[in-house]
Amino acid sequence: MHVIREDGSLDPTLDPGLSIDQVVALYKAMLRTRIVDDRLEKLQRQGRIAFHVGSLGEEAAIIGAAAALRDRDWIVPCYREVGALLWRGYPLQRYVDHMYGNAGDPLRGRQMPDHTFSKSHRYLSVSAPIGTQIPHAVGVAMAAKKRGLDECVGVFFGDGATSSNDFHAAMNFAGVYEAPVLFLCRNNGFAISLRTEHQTAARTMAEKAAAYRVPAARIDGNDVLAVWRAVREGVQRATDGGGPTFIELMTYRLGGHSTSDDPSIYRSQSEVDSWRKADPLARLRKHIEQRDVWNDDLESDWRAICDAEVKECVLRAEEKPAPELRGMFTDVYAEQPWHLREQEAQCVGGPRAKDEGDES
Amino acid sequence: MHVIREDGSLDPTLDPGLSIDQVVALYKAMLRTRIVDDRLEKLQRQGRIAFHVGSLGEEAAIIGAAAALRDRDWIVPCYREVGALLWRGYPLQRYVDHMYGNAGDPLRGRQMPDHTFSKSHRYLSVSAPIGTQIPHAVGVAMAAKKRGLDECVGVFFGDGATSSNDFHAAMNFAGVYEAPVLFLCRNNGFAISLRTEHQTAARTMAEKAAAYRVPAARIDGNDVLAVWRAVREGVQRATDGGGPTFIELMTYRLGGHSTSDDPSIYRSQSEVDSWRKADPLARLRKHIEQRDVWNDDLESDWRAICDAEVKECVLRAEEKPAPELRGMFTDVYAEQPWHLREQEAQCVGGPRAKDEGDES
Amino acid sequence: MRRRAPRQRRGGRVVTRMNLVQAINSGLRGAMQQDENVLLMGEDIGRLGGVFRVTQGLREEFGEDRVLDTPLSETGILGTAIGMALHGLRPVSEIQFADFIYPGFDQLVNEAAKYRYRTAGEFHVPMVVRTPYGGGIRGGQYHSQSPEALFIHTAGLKVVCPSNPYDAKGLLIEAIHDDDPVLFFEPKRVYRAVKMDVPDEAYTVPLGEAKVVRPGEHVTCVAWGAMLYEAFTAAEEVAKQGVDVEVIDLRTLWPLDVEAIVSSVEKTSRVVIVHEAPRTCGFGSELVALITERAFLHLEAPPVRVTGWDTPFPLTHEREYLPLAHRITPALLESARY
Amino acid sequence: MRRRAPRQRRGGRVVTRMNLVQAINSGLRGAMQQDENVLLMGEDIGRLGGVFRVTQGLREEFGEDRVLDTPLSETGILGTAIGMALHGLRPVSEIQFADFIYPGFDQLVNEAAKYRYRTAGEFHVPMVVRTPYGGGIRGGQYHSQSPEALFIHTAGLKVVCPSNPYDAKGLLIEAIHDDDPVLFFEPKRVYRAVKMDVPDEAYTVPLGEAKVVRPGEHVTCVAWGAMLYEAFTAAEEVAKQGVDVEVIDLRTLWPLDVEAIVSSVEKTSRVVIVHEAPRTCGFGSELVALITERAFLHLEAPPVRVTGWDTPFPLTHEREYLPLAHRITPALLESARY
Ligand SMILES: Cc1ncc(C[n+]2csc(CCOP(=O)(O)OP(=O)(O)O)c2C)c(N)n1
Ligand SMILES: Cc1ncc(C[n+]2csc(CCOP(=O)(O)OP(=O)(O)O)c2C)c(N)n1
Ligand SMILES: [Mg+2]
Ligand SMILES: [Mg+2]
Repeated sequence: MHVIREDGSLDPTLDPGLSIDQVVALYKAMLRTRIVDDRLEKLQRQGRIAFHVGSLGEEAAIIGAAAALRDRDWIVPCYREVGALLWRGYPLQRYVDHMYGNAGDPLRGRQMPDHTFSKSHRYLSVSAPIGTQIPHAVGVAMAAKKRGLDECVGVFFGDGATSSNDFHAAMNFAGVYEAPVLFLCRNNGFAISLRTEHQTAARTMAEKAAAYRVPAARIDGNDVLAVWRAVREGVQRATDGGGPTFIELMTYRLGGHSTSDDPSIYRSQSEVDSWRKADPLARLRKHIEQRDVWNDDLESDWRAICDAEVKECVLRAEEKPAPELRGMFTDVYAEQPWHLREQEAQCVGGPRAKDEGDES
Repeated sequence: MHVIREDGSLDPTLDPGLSIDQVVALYKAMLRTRIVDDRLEKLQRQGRIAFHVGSLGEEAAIIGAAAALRDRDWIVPCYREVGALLWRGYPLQRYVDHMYGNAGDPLRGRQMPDHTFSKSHRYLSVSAPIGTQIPHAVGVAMAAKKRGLDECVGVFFGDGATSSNDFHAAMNFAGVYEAPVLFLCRNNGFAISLRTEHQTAARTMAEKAAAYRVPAARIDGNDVLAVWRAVREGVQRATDGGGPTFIELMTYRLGGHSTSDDPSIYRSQSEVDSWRKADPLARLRKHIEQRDVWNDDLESDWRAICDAEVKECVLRAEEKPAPELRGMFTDVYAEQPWHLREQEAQCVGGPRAKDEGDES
Repeated sequence: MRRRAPRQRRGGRVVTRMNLVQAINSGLRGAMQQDENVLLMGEDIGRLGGVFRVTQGLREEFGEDRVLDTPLSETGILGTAIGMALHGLRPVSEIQFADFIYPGFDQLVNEAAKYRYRTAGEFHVPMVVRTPYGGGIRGGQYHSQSPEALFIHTAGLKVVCPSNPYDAKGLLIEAIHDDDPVLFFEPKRVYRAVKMDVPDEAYTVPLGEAKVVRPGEHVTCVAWGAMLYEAFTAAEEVAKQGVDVEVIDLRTLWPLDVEAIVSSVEKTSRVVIVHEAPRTCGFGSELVALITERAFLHLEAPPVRVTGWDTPFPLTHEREYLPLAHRITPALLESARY
Repeated sequence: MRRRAPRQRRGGRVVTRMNLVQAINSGLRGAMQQDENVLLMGEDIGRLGGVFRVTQGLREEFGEDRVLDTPLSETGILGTAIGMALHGLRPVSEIQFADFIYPGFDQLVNEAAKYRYRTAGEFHVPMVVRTPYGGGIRGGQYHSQSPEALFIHTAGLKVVCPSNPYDAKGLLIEAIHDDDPVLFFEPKRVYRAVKMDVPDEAYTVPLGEAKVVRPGEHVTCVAWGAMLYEAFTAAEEVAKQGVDVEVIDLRTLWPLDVEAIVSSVEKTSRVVIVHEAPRTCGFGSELVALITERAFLHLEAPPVRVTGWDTPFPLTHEREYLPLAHRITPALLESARY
């Protein structure tokens, strides 16, 4: 299913009918996400942050899906969808502070970079173990249904996650309890080094949904309007009481798995180059340029704005101190029990590591 | 797919062509299994054994599949397939000793009744946790393939087990590695009290196999020749290098889940009665009577033989003492480490419980 | 409950004589009446009322939207419960036997336990996981395990284990009110073995408070769940020989009421710890470590552990596997005479 | 290994200077050359050579039938490995980080650990599970855990944790030869931090034997894996103040070399135990319990545990979470002066 055609025009039979402002907003969000990603990758290479996991090439799948969900709907992320959180208006400064694990980090320096969350943006917490968020999403959806709320849930995960225990359990529960949930499977071709075709003998991920009688669609995930359309249909089904939908978003991870990865070991540059031609940003840009709402000047203005914004955030983040040491001992439980009170006192009152915070 | 038709005749287009001796052997094995089951259930009700999980109504699925596997093929059981082990010639006395957890129990009184195994019969060990044996079966099959052995593996599990983590992982690995394994799903309508239609939204269990690109068949599991035929086809595929097969064996659990269960709480007698009409033994008997190789006399002779055999085994089992106490401390590791040596000494040399072995 | 249990008034409260199964059932009912966000889920808990009948009648009373008969997946039960807890519900999951909790272990230790920490308290997971544990019903390797130490080792989880009907009901309601994930281990050996007067109304017993069930001067004996009775029996036994044992029922295993234990040991200078789980790395080792750290100069004898052996749980000899009174008694005497 | 490592002869053996990653790689290669039934499986271990490059080059050398890049399922990796082990192979599975072992936990604790017992030895499961564990790479909650206690608590499993390249290779080959399931924890903080001469040929280091890496008279310090170096550093530090510490590297955690520890404590009368895992119900508590039981009358000071705190593993402050030398030093001094 292609909405945006090769030549940049829209297929009128499939056009979901977004206003031109909405379409431009999607483009701007995708570009901003890419600029933030680029910058963070550089910071990691310079040793200024420890790690980053980016979404290069997958912006349409992420932003398109986020945009098609309604504000009241929940997003349950994997680690690669910070673009969706930014789309919902999460302050960039907060994200960059988190990337630094500094005193402004809402996580209080407790997790690796890119493990974001925000209750007010209805965005659950990123976990590193693959797949664990999928049953959470189903549980949130079941709770919304039980409580009679007009809400649904979009849960992101990768092709690799379809092999997890949690995927299987979550799909099955969603089918049985007709939970208003959208399974958003970003098939980006790889689980780190493992190609999707070795992940499973199934030819598509969408085939897996039938095992749970969950309706499925397979979408060009680099076509932001196709993504929007499919996800909005899923939202409609969920809110009409039609239960879950599985959407396979076909895309390609243009970057490494994370900044720790060296993808040249397991794939060729020519393969990557050929996928660069399917860049979701280029595709959408062609369309909005054709419609005369975008051009080189607007592009460079927007880039400059985003660049400046990130730069400013980085500057501020680097000025901030580390989070308080005693913050290591709170939030294990609602109330701190005696043993953590004791341990906090031992740690805070005890000797300091020579180069605390500077482990290599 | 029905091979044995309502009227007792065979559908000539589907008849797998077993010799009449083979067919009678199947019947005798099924009847023997039922007689053993009946007897064990009575012993449990009399408080002479602690527990039994039987196969009433599912004998065709179990014996038919076991018979279609070749001697060199492995059986990886759930807890309800002791009929398959007996089919392979496992001594009944050993099984009954196990049911008593006495000194003759090959398990040395370490497990609940019906947790059998036999390496020489190529029958892996029954475990209580649901689903765990399914990846074992795939691993055995992968090992056989890697070692170039002409073997395949039949793994039994229930409809409930399809919801387990292990089912998902095992099916996926089997698909990816083209393991010579047959997934034998006894769909007996229930996972304890949960009906299959609440176990999953999928209409059939066979639908699930497509998620892993594993070829699947759905078979009348009360038609022993249909079972034989489908399983033998799977063996053929496996040994031809065609990889795994999933076979859903449609049947009905006529008895309780186990002797601990009270099925009247969750199903009606009339439902059970209607399924009794589909009794796999009656069906096969009709056929062999029609072919004049079976009749009431043969039936009562065979019953008498089986009854006597079980009775004798029970008698002997009840004469045997409990297994040695020190047997509690061996086989944790290949060699007993110091701490278990110490604990064995403490236990064996220590005070005895008043009514050891008599906990209620 | 099929037969109507004897019911009476006691100091203004209506009480009923209940066994542990009935008391837990009553606790669930009470919590569900108090708060419509409380919901039960598990295998066979609805139509069947649970394999031990703990949830009997609750599906009829509260409907199938609040008592979910789930598919056979502990990952699904615990994983979706976390999601529900994140969105305003208070799910109480039943794991049919503690031995079957491992397929959902990841959701408990990596997710439920860490969700509050990794969101700095923005999200939290108020869920309870009920599960029958321990030996005594001839359940063999897979219907007898006592895996509490695994959860005590996991920061972020609370672990409760009542020994009697009154505590069970009150602790369960408190656990359901609690904003953190609580593992609630039910001693299946006690399910129908003990009866007590239990108030019909909902009440709570605070988490984190141990109870001295038998004061004594010479040796402290720490136990919980089903082994509490064995400890008590052994204490009565050695009393005949002049050894006066203080028996402590932990009730909440973690966070521990360390004060109760330490102050008892400061008094008695001797301690025997009893649990069903295998000895090595069982909770007993932690108790020994804490006591040794905190009461070293008071100890007149090495702390003793009377526990399950370091083997899988057996069947035929389960009464020799379990740390029953016949094994506790000599340990108490030895400790007293050290 | 991309660059050729310096190689030389030493007493008849060809040795190469290797870090821990290279030594493990060499151990895997040696075991695979010895026995064609040895097979590797795990996520990204083939084409990529593992996220830490531990299996680099092995797929090229032994083929994709012996080095399996598996789907993303720890249940599948461990569950099928059990099946392979039951049928004549010796699978060595890699779990990419110890933090991700829990989805396959059930297969380890309910199946691998109990298969021999529940078949009275008729079947057994000779498998090794390799996994990088511990902190020190800024991995936060899910790339830093040390779950060894969970497996030590499980009867039927062996648990190994080398601290240096020589031991790692020898212990790994021994673990692969072993007929029981072995958890092999690799201290990722040490992966590239330490180099030693390691024989090129296959050799074994026996399981179950601890090593005194620094003899001493005043305090015993027990450690393993990455923390061994911290214990050693702390010992050197306090030596300047006249406190002579005996440092023991456990190498095999279970079955434990209890003799080595007890005889050391009988000599020193004091002991400090160091581990990264959270304190409560960590392996340290078992060591305290064993020492207290066996050397009570020798103890002049309470055994001390210097461990990770009872919180999830943090990120920014990981050097204050870990029991590094700065925390071990005062503990050693305090113990010596008690
Ligand atoms: C349970 C578990 N096992 C292994 C890992 C290590 N790991 C991190 S990301 C990843 C691949 C995930 O692939 P996919 O689901 O396709 O997501 P993608 O990174 O491609 O977006 C793996 C194996 C993990 N995080 N959790
Ligand atoms: C992991 C796990 N969870 C729960 C149980 C309890 N249990 C025992 S049998 C059973 C139902 C199994 O149903 P099915 O797979 O259909 O097999 P059947 O008994 O019908 O042959 C359940 C839930 C278990 N044994 N293991
Ligand atoms: Mg992917
Ligand atoms: Mg069934």
